[in-house]
Amino acid sequence: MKLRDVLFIALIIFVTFILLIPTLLGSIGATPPGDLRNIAKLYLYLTYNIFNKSFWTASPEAVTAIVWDYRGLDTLYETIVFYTAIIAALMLYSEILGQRDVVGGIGLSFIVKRGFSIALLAIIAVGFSTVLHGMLTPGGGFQGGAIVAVAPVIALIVFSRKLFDYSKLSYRLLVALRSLALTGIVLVPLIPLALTLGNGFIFQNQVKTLARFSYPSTIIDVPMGGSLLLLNLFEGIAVFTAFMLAFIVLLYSEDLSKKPLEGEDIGY
Amino acid sequence: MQVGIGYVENLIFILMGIVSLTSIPFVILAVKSRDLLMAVIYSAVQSTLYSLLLFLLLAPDIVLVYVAVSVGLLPLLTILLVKKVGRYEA
Amino acid sequence: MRRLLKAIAPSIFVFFIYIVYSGNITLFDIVTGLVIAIATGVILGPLVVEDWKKSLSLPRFFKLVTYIARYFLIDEVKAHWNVIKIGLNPRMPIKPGIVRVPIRSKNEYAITLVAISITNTPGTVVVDVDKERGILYVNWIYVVNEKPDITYKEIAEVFDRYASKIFD
Amino acid sequence: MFLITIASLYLNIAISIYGVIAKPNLVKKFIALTIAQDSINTVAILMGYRVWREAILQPPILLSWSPSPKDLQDFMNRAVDPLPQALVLTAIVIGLAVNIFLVSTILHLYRHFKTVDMDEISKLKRGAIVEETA
Repeated sequence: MKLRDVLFIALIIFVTFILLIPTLLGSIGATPPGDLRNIAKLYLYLTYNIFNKSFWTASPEAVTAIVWDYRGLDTLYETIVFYTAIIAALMLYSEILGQRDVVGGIGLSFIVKRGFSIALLAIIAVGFSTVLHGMLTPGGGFQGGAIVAVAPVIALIVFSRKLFDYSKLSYRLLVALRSLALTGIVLVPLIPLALTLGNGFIFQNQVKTLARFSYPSTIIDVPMGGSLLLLNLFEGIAVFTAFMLAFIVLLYSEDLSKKPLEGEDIGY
Repeated sequence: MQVGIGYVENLIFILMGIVSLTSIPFVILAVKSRDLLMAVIYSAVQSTLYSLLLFLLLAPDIVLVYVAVSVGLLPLLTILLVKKVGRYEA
Repeated sequence: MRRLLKAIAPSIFVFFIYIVYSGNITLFDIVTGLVIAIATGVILGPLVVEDWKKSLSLPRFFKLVTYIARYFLIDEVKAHWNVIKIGLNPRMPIKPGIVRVPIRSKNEYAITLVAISITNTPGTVVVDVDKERGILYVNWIYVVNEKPDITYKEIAEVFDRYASKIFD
Repeated sequence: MFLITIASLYLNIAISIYGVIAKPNLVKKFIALTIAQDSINTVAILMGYRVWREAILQPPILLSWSPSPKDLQDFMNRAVDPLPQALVLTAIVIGLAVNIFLVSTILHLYRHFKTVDMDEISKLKRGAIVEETA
């Protein structure tokens, strides 16, 4: 054991204790606090308060209500970060986007293919159920999108690239779908503003004292949460297509992926 | 009633402590190991333990997204990376 | 048209999973479930279903249900019992080895079902498959005999009989 | 025991940050970074936990769709803090998107330099600069 290692171990333990002391003294202590912060109490109390409808979100699930209504703008900008990160990853491969891979590949054995094709259906059903029940049970656009994204990613490995290169769900269609979903996310908050001729709020969900616009609070026979269902659906599609695009591009064979680097080997 | 709740609370605190203590060796192994593939697997085990911890902390929303992302997609992404850059750390 | 017929069975499956996962049956669940199920079925139908007539036949489906019940109640229990006997025996009477098991089912789904069933019972694991010659290579915990007809009878006969009835 | 949970999460953060700083291999740095992200997110969730003093805790989801005032009061007294959960929820998915970008940059570095070792990359870069200026 060298001196360097001992020093690092000592440093790690020291940092942990330094962090632990203010946590103990200041915020949570040896047991967690008994009471919530006031803002959390307010959100919990108002999210499905059918007696005081001036602040409610028509959604019994507090997390979804905070994500897309109370702190909706926050999530909108997070979505922009998400969009930018994926676009940046795609831009590194801008020359080969949408091309068919040079290596065909046959995928894994047919036992895996047959077993997975059944699981594929189940994953998609579970994912979309999570997206569409985001305002009733745990779930929503981010969760469901991430669950559905698992399906095409594993399909890409199990069935090999050929399935995606020769299917109708091409690169262009995926990008179009993703752009449509993102346009939906932008439009849903703006619709109240347009329909009330400027008297509404951005990200207005239910009726307020100053602005008389509201999305429907129930859909068929369950609480809809107004715009929450639409935003969840669009976010789910955006997340799913974005991860699918990113993995399709990352899983290109080495021969094709080196193409964007050609001619760069002279200078750094 | 009061006694029952206190019992459940202590049980959950103990479970949380055990789960988080178990995750420490896996984190150390993931950082120390020279075999990158094994490091990915250790990190996936740590993610599984964390998802259990999040479930105990009553955050079902986070568990849903965390299982899909940190146990499913992220190890896959890292294994892809390891496959392309080579398995062993020099 | 073919595509729509092929979409029926996967759609029913997706709808079933959707309702089970949602946990309650309101009109909202049924409407959204139908939309998702039909969309998924039409998109993924050709990938999953080879022959739509087989996928919609009810007798085959009931055969599958009886097979699943029989598998978990009889075959699994028997195999577990054997392995427990070996495990508790102080002399550890194991003689592991890889044997050839010929099977008669030709369909891909049928071979998959046989292979999964063999792997899931303790004591036997399928390590490789040769589809053209219809042979499974099985790692067996106690090799009684290497002759193909005996291995077939010991390991795969029940599964194979049901699988060829369900899928072929 | 609750203290042990907090302490071990902090320890995990410290170890993974050590990994990010001290290991020269970029893939190892990436793995350590993801562990750090997960630990920090879990600490954020931990801040929203509360003690089971009055009643059995529940996740922040109202179960009845036509609640009475008592139900609402009960919900407020029994649910855990939803705010950190909402923040971490977006952070995890966006973290994965940023991680995908990181992976693609690491792959580009590898294709360019034929190695992912930071020390070797800086050596190669120095060599190239000397070559160009000479």
